[in-house]
Amino acid sequence: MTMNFGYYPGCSLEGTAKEFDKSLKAVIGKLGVNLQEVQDWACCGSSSAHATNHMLSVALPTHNLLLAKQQGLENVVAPCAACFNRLVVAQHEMATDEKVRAKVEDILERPYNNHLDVLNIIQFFDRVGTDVIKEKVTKTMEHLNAACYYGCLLVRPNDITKFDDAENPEAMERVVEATGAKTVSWNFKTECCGASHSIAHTEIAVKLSKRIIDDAIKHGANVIVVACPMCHSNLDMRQVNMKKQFPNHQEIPVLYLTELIGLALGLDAKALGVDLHFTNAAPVLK
Amino acid sequence: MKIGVFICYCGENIGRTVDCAAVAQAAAKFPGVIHSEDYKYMCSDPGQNLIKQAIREKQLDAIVVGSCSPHMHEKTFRKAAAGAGINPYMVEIANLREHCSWIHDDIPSATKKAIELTRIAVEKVKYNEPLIPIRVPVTKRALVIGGGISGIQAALDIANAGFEVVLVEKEPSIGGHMSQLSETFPTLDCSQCILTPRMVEVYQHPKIKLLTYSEVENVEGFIGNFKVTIRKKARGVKEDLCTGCGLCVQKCPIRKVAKNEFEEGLANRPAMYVPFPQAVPNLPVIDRSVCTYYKSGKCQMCKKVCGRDAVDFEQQDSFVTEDIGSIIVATGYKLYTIDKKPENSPIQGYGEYGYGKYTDVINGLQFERIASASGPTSGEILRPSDSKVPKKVVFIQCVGSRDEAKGFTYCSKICCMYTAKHAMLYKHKVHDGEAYVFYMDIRAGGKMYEEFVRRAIEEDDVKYIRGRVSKIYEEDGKYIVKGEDTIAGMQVIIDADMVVLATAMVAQPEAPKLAQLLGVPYDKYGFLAEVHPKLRPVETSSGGIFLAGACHSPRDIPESVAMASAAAAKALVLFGSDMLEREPVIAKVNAGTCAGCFYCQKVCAYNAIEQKEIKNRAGEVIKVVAYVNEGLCQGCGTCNATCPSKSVELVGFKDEQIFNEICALY
Amino acid sequence: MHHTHKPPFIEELTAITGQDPSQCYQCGKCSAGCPVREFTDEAPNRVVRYVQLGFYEKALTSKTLWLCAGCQTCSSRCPKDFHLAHFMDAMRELALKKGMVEDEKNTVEFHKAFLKQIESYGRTHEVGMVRDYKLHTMDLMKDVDLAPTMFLKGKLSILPHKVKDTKTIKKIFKQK
Amino acid sequence: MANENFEPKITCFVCNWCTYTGADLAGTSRLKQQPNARLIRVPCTGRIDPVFLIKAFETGADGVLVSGCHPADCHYNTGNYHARRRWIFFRELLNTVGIPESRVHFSWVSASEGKKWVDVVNGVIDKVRQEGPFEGYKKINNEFALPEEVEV
Amino acid sequence: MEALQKIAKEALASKEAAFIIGYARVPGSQKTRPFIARDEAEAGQLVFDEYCQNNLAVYLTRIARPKEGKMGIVAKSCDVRAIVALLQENQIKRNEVYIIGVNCSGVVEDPAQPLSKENLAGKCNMCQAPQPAGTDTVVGEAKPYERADDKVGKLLAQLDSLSPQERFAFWEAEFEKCVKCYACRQACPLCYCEQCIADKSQPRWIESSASVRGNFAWNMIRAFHLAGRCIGCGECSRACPADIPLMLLNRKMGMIAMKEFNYRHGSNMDDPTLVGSYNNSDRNDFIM
Repeated sequence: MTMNFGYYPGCSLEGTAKEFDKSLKAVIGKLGVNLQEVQDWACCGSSSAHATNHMLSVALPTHNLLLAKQQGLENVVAPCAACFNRLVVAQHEMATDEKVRAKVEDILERPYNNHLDVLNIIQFFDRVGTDVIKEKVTKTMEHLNAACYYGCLLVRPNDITKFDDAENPEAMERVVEATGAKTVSWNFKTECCGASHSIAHTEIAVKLSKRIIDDAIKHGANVIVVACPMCHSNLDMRQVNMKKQFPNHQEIPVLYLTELIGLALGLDAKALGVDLHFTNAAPVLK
Repeated sequence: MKIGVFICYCGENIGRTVDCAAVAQAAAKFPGVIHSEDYKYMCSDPGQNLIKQAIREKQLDAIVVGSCSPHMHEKTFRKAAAGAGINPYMVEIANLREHCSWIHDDIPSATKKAIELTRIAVEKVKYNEPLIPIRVPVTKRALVIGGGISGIQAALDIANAGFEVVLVEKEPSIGGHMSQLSETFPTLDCSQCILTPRMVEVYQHPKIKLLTYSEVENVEGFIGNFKVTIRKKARGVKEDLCTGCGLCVQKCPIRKVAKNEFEEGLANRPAMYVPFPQAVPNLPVIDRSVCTYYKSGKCQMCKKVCGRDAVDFEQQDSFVTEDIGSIIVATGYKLYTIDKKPENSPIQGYGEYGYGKYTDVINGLQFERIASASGPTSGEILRPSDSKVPKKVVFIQCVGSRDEAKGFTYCSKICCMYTAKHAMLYKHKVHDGEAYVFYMDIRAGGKMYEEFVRRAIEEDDVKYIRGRVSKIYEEDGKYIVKGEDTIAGMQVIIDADMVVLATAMVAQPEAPKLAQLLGVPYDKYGFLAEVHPKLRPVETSSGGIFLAGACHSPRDIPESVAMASAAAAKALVLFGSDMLEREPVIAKVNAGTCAGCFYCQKVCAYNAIEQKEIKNRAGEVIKVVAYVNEGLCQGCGTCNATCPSKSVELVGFKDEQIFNEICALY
Repeated sequence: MHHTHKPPFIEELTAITGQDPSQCYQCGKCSAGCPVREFTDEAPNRVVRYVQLGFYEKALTSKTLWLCAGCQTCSSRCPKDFHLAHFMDAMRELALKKGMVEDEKNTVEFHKAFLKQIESYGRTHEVGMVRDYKLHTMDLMKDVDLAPTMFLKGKLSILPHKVKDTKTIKKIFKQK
Repeated sequence: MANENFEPKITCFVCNWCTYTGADLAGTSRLKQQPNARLIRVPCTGRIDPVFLIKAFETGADGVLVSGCHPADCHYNTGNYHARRRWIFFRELLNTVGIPESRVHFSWVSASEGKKWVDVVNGVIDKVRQEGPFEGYKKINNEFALPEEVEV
Repeated sequence: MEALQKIAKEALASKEAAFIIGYARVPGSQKTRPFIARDEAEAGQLVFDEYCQNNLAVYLTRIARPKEGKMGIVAKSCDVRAIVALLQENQIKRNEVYIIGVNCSGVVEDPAQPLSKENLAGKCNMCQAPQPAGTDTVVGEAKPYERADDKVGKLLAQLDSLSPQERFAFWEAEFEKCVKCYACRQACPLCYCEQCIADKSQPRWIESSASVRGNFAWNMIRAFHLAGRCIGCGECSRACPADIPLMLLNRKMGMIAMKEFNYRHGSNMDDPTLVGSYNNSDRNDFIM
């Protein structure tokens, strides 16, 4: 039986996080899942919208939610953690704040009456079933000690995202362990990597990300698994800066959750986009 | 009927938002009202005299007082009315303060409302009838629930006044949390040294019946006449035979099978155990959940070594029923633990402090045991994980307390003081150690309390940092404590060897269940409620039931002891008379119209409705009707609302009264 | 109905994301856990404090507003359930509106560039965005070493993906 | 809302031990409320007869609020349970004859829930204000209207 | 018919019953009327067929109790439920009644017309067991009959779909017709109060005059007093000279009893009554 899900890729997955999109699409083929993309989706507004204009930060995601509903979708998978967060928060605001709702309805010239199941990538795999993944594993990832990194946007604000525990989430571990990989217990699962400061304040992103990477290594990780394009670019791409800044920097590959699953399902690293990383992922490709 | 209306300004309390003179003037025009006046303080002597004078001069039949809540001064005004020669139940109160002036700002609308409230009361009082209080005998025997310091104090006070006390404690020994403490603030005297003599006194007191390892199972009856059923849990040891020699405990082969509750889990104990060396009674108990005998039927070592044949594996829970006149609840508190969110509770866990996974992140009671000379480290400050002396200890206050997001809004009150004490004790024992206290506010109101905290800072060099800690995590054997000093405006990160959390005082988890048995209200945290926060702080809304200690709210030892003595005094007031008067608000049946469907009997929670045969002159039963046993009826009126023909009516809240109240509106 | 009168600034602020600063009791837990605390000029709790005391300008011109990464650690741990991250959102919006951004041009330009992309195309487009951003900040040399690799890896697309329904998007931006 | 100037009349039936005391606490705590509610105190929700509610509407109430102790907290042990069972029927009956749920409200407010009481009262007042005057009952009540306004 | 008369005669002869409450033919008509047979000769007049609509249980609380012997009663299964309800409510004792159950094949709605699918009493549509249970004896044969549309149910559904204002207007029009004759109360086997609340003057909860307002109060209170108790015989509606569809309210209450408590009054004399009992898990979601 094929499972059907709506799909909201978000801008990053068309650009800097191409491999996230690529690997997700490769993996679902193997798992018997069908993703139906929200037609003509627009950007969710990301941090820039909510950092500068509240109305914008609700209207843009709502526009997308309405598109999805219009298309007859019951749920929508948003692999990008930022998109997931914006969609869920906007949905929450539309449901709880009458004033905001009235204004947004006014702008969009449409009534808002829907609730969509917005799923992040971990919830998506949870829905598909860790058993299903386990069954289809052809290449165990048992050589990996994974540090599962959630970042901010999946778990916070917890009362709205309603996803796992804000301080010590464990849902990603369950998915990762389905690939045969081991997971490490570490401190900075939900610490911030600097996120949107990557460009405007690179020094902040580098410093915060470095701290996260070092803690993962200290706790025995040989790979970091992420579920967010921003986290990935900070932890992966910014290792280039770290190597320059800290001569002793110890490198560690950073995989998207989808890539890890893809590898376990026997897919080719290139087909998963692992070659697009800045930090060499070769050590994990045994 | 001639009715008088008296409108009180309550100083400015009512007068500020209600035009009292206008209310009195409006009331004067109500049908039936022949006298209406206003006065600054109706409850004062001159105020009461005004009422008495008007009753006498105008020969009033009933009065309405527009004042504070009836829960405040209804009794006062009833007494005044009686003083002037009318029946005290010919008084109604219009609540113009709590339900009007204090909750509104706008004078015209508040005045309009006040007039209506007064009219409601006037209309009701028209159907009031003279009532005579019900007199019931008093059983001069008290039940004290809980054998901590509060329960001990209350029991001793009552017993020393010459009345019998049944003291029920759910643990195998009395003593409560106070027996676990090392030293007490602000004097630093040894807790057990001052408590143990009291425990022994309880044990030896001829007027005190001590039931440990026992719980209240059921409560029936009412003030002066409770029937309380107590479950005595099976100890597995015959109390009358055991001499407390301790041989069974020594010989129990499974030595470290369970966490030692008294040591707050910092040590283990065998299956057969005495909770602590000074336990009262000094009797062992078998923990059936871990004892080999109950698992495999084997071992029986304790039974073999007992010279008195006191071990009884087959012992069952037993029940005793006691006649009781007054109940004092002294069930105390528990300390909140930072584990994952407790089940079925709005309270959240502390993930940012590791959800209790770090061995050396301990709570206040655990620190007490570590600091106690009788504790697992014999009073040496050693951290639990590796028994090393911690050189840097961080104390964090307000963990749980004042944390709405975790589910608590209240201040636990004692943590500021015991944290100062902990830091001080630590510094006294580890001279080269560093002690840091994260606090939000230092609340040291109490005799010598502020001085005590200053002593910790000035003499013992404890570093106080004003700010909450955001996260604790382990790194290289240290606990990284991330805080902010909000005074300096500086992030503070401390690599501590041990962290002590001053976690919130919370109600006993079983408190709501007990409160429901007793019919005592409790708040959302499970703390039992007093009837008035200022003037009746130890009484509950259930007559004859009083509160002592931390079951009511967080409080320290001197406050608990004072409250216990106050509760004892309240019980003794009750025992001062042979009979007591009860509100005559009870149901009455009109046998003439009763059709005998007995729905009233079905809804009565007190078995107060009986069946009565109505006979004709020939002595033949012509019908069976309902009949109210006045001694049992508590006056809820559920029967009245249930009766389709309104043949049973609640005196004091009769249909006519309520009908008139409703019709008085708008 | 009963109303407590709040200063106009507070009314304006609260209207945006519903966060009333009087809720904050200044425990400092937000600052204690803030990941960018070491880069900020004012501790986040102090920004709230300034607003509580009526020093609005001091609060609105603080760099902290723009260094906030929106990670919501503060909100999630706040004992008073005060959403500091939402408060920061609202403060930034007001700072922009009142033209009070001085030091943190970089971040503002980044956000502007980002939003301009959305307004024009409905989606973001990294090349265009980075170009706009760098022109405005004159920070032309930054990340020059990363960009070619990104092009090679196909991560920076030359042509923007444009949505069909740009009308709605434009409307959203116009009426926000 | 069309009825912003309309001030609804709310008759409340509350038990003495929990809600009345909770409302006292709201007063003691000076928690402000809209002045539209009138409380009639009875010992227990078990005492509240549905005829009270009908009479309240007959006397011109636009809405009714019934409130007592939380389940298991009844001062008289079970009065509120019997009351609740009655309400389950009665509210449906009222609804069937056209007295909608929006005019008939129920709550559990304990002696310690002063804040909740305020929220409940203000909520009910707002709801009924939104609903507007109870025209249906006003019409049948008017059969009995006195020829002129009686000054109080 | 003969079987019924034979049993009745035996019961009277043996003094098992002091009288038999049953049906007799209205002379010159197919209609029947309630009839009390006090001797064997009178027992010969007892009849039972599809024209016996009345619920005779109403007489059990109206008639003077005999000094000796039981009150005999002819009861269809629906009437038996009324008798059981009276037992549940302490109005009679089981050893005071001698119940002659009659198997029923449906009764007519309009006694001027023969029984047909169209002319079937509303209660027969809802009948779950045409054979009475728990009686002292049973006579006759229950033939299956064709059920018609559930008119009350349909009307109720329609009513539910209206706005509250429309519902209020509906009842306003209906209650305008009420003349407070209390035939509904008179016909109801469960209205046995010695003094009805409607007759109570201190206080007068229900206005005595037949005003729309007073009629609202009366009919609401009557329906409420029957909530969880009405056994659905429909005698109130049948008795109403103004044709007010009173069963709508009773049916609604019955539906709540079923939905919320899975309870049907008069099913079993040992059942605890709905009113007068409670459950901790009773519905609570409508309470703030």
